[in-house]
Amino acid sequence: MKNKFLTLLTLLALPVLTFAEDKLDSGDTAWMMVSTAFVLLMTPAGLALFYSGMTRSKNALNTFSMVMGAFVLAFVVWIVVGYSLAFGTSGTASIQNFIGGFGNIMLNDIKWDALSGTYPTYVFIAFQGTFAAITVAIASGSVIGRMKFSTWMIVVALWGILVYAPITHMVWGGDGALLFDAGALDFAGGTVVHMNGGLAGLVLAILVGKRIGVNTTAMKPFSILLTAVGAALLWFGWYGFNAGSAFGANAVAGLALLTTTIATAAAGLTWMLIEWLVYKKPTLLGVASGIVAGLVAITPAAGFVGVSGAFVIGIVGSVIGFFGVVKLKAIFKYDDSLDAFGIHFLAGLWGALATPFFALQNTDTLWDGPLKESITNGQAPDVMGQFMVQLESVLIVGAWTLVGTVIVYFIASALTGGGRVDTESEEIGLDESIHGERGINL
Amino acid sequence: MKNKFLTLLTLLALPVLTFAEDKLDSGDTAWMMVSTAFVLLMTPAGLALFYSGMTRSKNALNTFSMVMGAFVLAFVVWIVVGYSLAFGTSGTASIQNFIGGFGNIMLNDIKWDALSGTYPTYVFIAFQGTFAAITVAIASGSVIGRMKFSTWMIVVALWGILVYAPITHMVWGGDGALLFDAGALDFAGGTVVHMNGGLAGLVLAILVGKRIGVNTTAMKPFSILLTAVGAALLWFGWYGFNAGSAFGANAVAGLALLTTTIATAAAGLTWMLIEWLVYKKPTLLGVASGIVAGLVAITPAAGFVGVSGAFVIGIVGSVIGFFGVVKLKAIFKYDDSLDAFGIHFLAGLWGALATPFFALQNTDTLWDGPLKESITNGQAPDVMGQFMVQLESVLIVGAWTLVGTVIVYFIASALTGGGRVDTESEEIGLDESIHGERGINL
Amino acid sequence: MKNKFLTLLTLLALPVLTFAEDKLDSGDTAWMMVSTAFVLLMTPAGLALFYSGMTRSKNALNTFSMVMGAFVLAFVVWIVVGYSLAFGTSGTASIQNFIGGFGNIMLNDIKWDALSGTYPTYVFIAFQGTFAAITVAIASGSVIGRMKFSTWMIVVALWGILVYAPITHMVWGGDGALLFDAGALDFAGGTVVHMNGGLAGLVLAILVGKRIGVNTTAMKPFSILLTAVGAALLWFGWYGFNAGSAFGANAVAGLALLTTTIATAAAGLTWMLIEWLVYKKPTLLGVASGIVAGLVAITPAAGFVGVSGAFVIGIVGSVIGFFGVVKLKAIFKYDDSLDAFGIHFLAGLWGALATPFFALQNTDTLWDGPLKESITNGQAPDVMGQFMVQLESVLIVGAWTLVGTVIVYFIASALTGGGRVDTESEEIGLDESIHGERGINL
Amino acid sequence: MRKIEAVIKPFKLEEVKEALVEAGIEGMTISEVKGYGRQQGHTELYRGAEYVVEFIPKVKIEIVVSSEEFATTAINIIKETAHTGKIGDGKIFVSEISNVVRIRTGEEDTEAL
Amino acid sequence: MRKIEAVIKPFKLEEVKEALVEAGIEGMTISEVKGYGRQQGHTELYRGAEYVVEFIPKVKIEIVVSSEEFATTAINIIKETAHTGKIGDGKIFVSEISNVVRIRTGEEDTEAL
Amino acid sequence: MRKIEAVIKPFKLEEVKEALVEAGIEGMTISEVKGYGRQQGHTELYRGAEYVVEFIPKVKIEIVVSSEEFATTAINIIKETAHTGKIGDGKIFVSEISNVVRIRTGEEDTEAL
Ligand SMILES: Nc1ncnc2c1ncn2[C@@H]1O[C@H](COP(=O)(O)OP(=O)(O)O)[C@@H](O)[C@H]1O
Ligand SMILES: Nc1ncnc2c1ncn2[C@@H]1O[C@H](COP(=O)(O)OP(=O)(O)O)[C@@H](O)[C@H]1O
Ligand SMILES: Nc1ncnc2c1ncn2[C@@H]1O[C@H](COP(=O)(O)OP(=O)(O)O)[C@@H](O)[C@H]1O
Repeated sequence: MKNKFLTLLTLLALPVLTFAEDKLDSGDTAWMMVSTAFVLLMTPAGLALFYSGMTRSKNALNTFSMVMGAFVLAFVVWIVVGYSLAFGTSGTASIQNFIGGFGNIMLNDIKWDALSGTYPTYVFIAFQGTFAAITVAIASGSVIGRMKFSTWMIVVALWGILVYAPITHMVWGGDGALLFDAGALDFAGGTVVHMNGGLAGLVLAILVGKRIGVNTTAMKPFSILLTAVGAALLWFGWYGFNAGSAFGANAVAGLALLTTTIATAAAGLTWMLIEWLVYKKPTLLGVASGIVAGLVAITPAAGFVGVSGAFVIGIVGSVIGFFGVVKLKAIFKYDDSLDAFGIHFLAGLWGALATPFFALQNTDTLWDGPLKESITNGQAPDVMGQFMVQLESVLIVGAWTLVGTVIVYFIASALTGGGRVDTESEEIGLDESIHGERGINL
Repeated sequence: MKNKFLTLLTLLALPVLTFAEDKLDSGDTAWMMVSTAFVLLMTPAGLALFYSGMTRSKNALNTFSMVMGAFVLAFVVWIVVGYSLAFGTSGTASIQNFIGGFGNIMLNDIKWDALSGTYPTYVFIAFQGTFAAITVAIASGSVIGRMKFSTWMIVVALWGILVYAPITHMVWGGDGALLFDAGALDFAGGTVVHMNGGLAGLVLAILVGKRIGVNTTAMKPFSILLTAVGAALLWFGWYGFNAGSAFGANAVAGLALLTTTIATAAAGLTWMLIEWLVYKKPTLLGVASGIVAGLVAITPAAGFVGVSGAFVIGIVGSVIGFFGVVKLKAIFKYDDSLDAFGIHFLAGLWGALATPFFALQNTDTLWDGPLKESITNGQAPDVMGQFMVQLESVLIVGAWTLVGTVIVYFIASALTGGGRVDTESEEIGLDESIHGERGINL
Repeated sequence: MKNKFLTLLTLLALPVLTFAEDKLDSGDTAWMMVSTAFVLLMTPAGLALFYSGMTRSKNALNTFSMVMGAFVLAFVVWIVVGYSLAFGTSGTASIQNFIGGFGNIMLNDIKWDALSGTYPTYVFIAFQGTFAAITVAIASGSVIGRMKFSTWMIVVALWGILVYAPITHMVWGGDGALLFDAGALDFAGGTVVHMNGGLAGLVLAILVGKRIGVNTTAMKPFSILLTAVGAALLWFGWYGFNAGSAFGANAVAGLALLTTTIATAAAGLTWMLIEWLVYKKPTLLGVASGIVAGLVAITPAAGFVGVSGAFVIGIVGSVIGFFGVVKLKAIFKYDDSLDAFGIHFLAGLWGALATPFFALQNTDTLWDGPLKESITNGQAPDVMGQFMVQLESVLIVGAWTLVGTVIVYFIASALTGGGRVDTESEEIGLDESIHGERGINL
Repeated sequence: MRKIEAVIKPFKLEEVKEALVEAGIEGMTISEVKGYGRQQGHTELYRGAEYVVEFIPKVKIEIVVSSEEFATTAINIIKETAHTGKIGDGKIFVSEISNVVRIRTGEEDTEAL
Repeated sequence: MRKIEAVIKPFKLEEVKEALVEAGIEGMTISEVKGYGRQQGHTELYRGAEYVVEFIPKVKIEIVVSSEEFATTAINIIKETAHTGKIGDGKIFVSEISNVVRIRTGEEDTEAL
Repeated sequence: MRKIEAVIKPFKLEEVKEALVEAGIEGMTISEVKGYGRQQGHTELYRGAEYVVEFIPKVKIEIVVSSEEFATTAINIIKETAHTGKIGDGKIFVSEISNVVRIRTGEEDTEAL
């Protein structure tokens, strides 16, 4: 992503301030620092509220802790080893296909004033670390209310190493990385973050089993108001996520900012209207869910597509998310408790596959790949070729996540004597049984 | 606003990086993207919390939904047609007076890498879209607890087209636009946003009628803590609103940032002191209300006035807001439920009229108009002339809002079989009757 | 700090855009405006939630009001006189040692387009004002639940003048200022803000006395979920605090951004693990507390230390905070209710003293002082010399805070007929007795 | 002495209380309860799942009175003021109380009321 | 008429209610209470201070029935469905009610149930 | 068997509970209620509108005991420990209970206590 974007920048005739490489630009630096802070906010505030508001009151703090705990641990793991695996460079080509090696463990060899293009590498590292942390935090939504906190923390640590880092490397790791070389388009993490986190959630949910009483008793959400605030904070932070993935304060960032807003607004509206039609009641949870589905769907496409593409991706993303949450879950009867899979995986998948069809056909915004190549060569735009690359990327990421998450869970579960709390703890609620705390004391 | 500012930029000897027009500046772009995200946050998080905290618990989610729903719908309307009406250019002069025409429907004709001065036009569009959305969302505060959600959503859509877009065009639409040509000073939306939204609220409140039991029963706020958090988020986002309206990271933005903070802090303090004097009890709601009143009052003046002007505008704005909320409402007995009129209209009006009296008298910060002209020509500053223009602008905006909102309401009400929920739904609470949800489940 | 940083900038061969002094850089300006907004958010949203969530429900709004009220008043005081005392320049050397004089009262003599290096002075003033406001707000955490609101407000006003402004001047006030001349390293306010605010809290807590029933009855927190959200917002805002203290979007800011994230994540994790070991229950409050302890500890060191330094400072800061909160308080039996002293003072102290040991030994990041001097002169790095300066600075700040806070409290207490509410008000709860409000109405 | 327990609709509480006070009844204790009865509950939605909330919020008023007379007054007042005529208006239950103590003074029986 | 007050574990409420309704008991009033008894409370943590929360959340069901027979039915049903066999299952208290009024219609006594 | 219902000031709950437990009373059920009586309520403010909150938070303790003796003990303890001497200390109501069942074991009457 980084490297790709740099190539891009030098190639294109963007109306940006041109600069010699390796010169810090204060505007780009400002934007990337802001973006890092924005993405940080998404996890311990945005996602934590979004999720805790939806769980039963007896599990609200546990849900919050899973998200916040995931963030602090995953970020530490990222600095210690994840960054090196994901964005380091491995000498051996076969290894470089999958991971970046161990040369930058503990950020070894990276000076404080090193630059990534026009801004400090340290900012790039922190920015990417917030992505690593939110990805695993997303998965927690599928398993709240019954997983041991100790198991979860071990999952977080291992998953960051075995699943997140390699996938990130494959997609964004620069020359020699598997899907990067194949020319996959994933602007800000549709595959890397959302499919990945969402699928991991589903796998964990199946492995840890359903909550007691999941289809027979009413599991009332603690407070949808908190969920809605969480969605609003996610939306806000997502500007760092998507427009920050332009790696500078430039026209591509501006494009991503606009498409993100359009897709999200349209998706929020869509979910509301579907509910109105189907259930006669538009819920606040519905609007909030639509907003998140739209944000997810536009993520892989944000810097590639135009206005109408953003509308379509947002609207369809919302329809698909609704389908995932309401129908798919009912059909297959897994307990994807807060719908990490239903929303993040499905909408992320949709966005990834839809990108080639709506991408602006110009060489300024496109990354290397079949589509750009065909256009550069003056041929008919090779949309289907690009679609096949997207499909490949989706399948490889999906397979890796699936296998990796299973392995991670079994290790974590073995280390903690089973991944699930006992029945009594579950019935009392995890806030009390695990943390000895209560969500609210009136 | 945009155009005006560009003229300004080229004219003045600001200590900014000078640039040839139509060259992207990464610092300005970073700041405008940040500002867009900040203003976005104001609606589905800031205003939504500010309002929901003040409603009764049985209507808290409905209030939140009105704000969040308004945002997503109004933004979609903005992209589809609003932007074109507001900032497009109409060939016919008589039309250009009021609207910008239909040339940019669905952002037709605007390329992804087009620039507005030193930053992408797409960012300008998104930035302005967040203004359009918050304006109508403000109005919701007057009518919570009894309006049909369907009526409200139709109001939102129509109002964005018939009221918001034309008013924005008249004030900020560039050469040929009515009040722009007249030389009105409205830095960030005292007339366009706050008077407009606040008056629309009052009109709707009168048309839809009072809540049952409004002066006889205690209507306890759900949680003032949420309201205070909302006020804090509004304050934060308002830096994008006001300092972002300098359209770049420059000295005018810095001025607006400082005056905004001063006026707001002074206003928060003022409201607290008034309550202490009058009721012997300074409330948290009072501080929060003062903060919002101060933010509103300084909005039209932020980039024009100096330190002492900011103090006066904030303090008096708070006094006026207090008067509007506590006295005026009691006298005229309308049910402006959460005081959109009492705070936004009155404080916005005050700020708009006060601006000429406190404006820094230099040609660098002033926009074209009687005041600037007189100074440029070396005459005595024509403060009264400028005041008359402000008055004209206030009256025209007020009249347009009044008439437009009445029309919009009657259409919306007709389409939804009356704009008000039935008595039982109102008594049960709209969370349950409209959305089938509850604010909190302990 | 400002001045120091400018010297630094001109001296070093940073890969930043070099600029002639007194030329506005849009990227730096953007970053400093963002940082101001971020730090603002920390007080009326971040700290207010962090604190209110931890108090008993009957005092939640009072706690919020103390923080929000402190912000608005302290900021007004800052503009009126604080800034002048802290960052003005006094002609007399003996005075310049301690305060900056009265030349800039009400920002007198500072033009709207004046620059502080590469960005507007007005932005610098607002940025520093948010520091002044949060410092006194931190102290409120020690005295919630029993102090009169009137006493508190007077404390806020006087303290900003007698304690905060002089200390800030001594440390960051430029040539001639006591500790600045001595060469103290305090990147973003370990001494100025955290030790200062934390110690003031303890002093006030001792003077106002313990809450009734403090060690005999269970004082259940209103909602740890709110506290956790507050911690997340603090973390977010802290990027403005720490990376903003680089006074530009440059490599030092990038360094501060990364070290801040590392120390905080590591500290959050550490506290969680300690609790797990000691109590078998990792609490959400623990993670949140660790996060804040880490943020505090890294504050004085953020732009000086490297990756491993950040880890150590964060981890040890968390251990020390835990010790302060759980052990020290139990031993000395003061009622530092929300642990302003236990966390802010102790972790700030640790960070300040640890800085020389972990500082990157290069002249680009270091400020003038024994350490930099020794390196510049090619000698062995004078870590111990620097440590002695840090110690001196800690002692002087501590002594000034101690004496100043006692004086301030006695004046405030005398003016309000005693600083403590009566027993009945305390038992009913301050929300009701002081503000006539309730935290939540279901 | 008699204890009167009335389960009523929450929005009627204010009115009932005022009528009782006017009639000279000076003390009562209220609590929030949930009722199940003929009145239909409503449905709540959660991500497409509709669940019926059969328990409806009610308020319970408890009044202890010294005489049959007062009991009748109280019952009549509640019957009138809490009445809307729609299902779910609630019920009044009457039972015996054998002793009352006022904690502040130690007074007993009817003295304590 | 009899009043049956049962203090049970909250997660049993749904089951108990359904069994009662099935047996023809059409009305009840429930409230959230906290119980103290043999069942040990749990400890909560606050910054290292551990405090024991001895009061455990329970639900109280109040049912007024017209006859001894109905009372026995109700008691038996509650005894069975609320039973887990673990400490803290709760208790049932039975007392006399001398009169009942339905507010909506003014009906009295067993008519009102 | 006797039921003792005491309405007391919330901050006295802990003390009362401990005294009762010490005296051998092993079970009780408490609930949050609001009281109306001689004790004046307070006023709340909402944007300048002042409204009187006449209902004051209280805690209700319910204890069922097997004997007259125990009842007297309990009443005396509550009278003493809940006492502040200020208006609003609350009241104790005593009534008859005809049967008790322990759900866990099925034991009845005094056995069940
Ligand atoms: N047998 C009963 N025992 C206890 N409470 C009852 C009983 N029957 C009804 N109630 C209470 O009275 C309320 C109203 O009863 P319901 O049957 O809905 O309507 P109505 O009062 O019009 O007969 C219920 O919600 C419940 O709280
Ligand atoms: N004497 C009593 N008076 C009132 N309520 C009681 C009494 N004893 C027990 N309870 C209630 O019954 C509940 C269960 O009692 P407990 O002793 O914990 O277990 P068990 O029901 O198995 O005997 C308590 O939590 C309390 O609410
Ligand atoms: N007649 C009554 N019936 C039921 N509850 C009562 C009655 N009188 C008082 N109470 C309860 O007792 C509480 C205390 O009564 P109050 O008159 O305020 O003071 P005191 O206990 O000193 O007489 C009230 O808040 C109310 O909950």
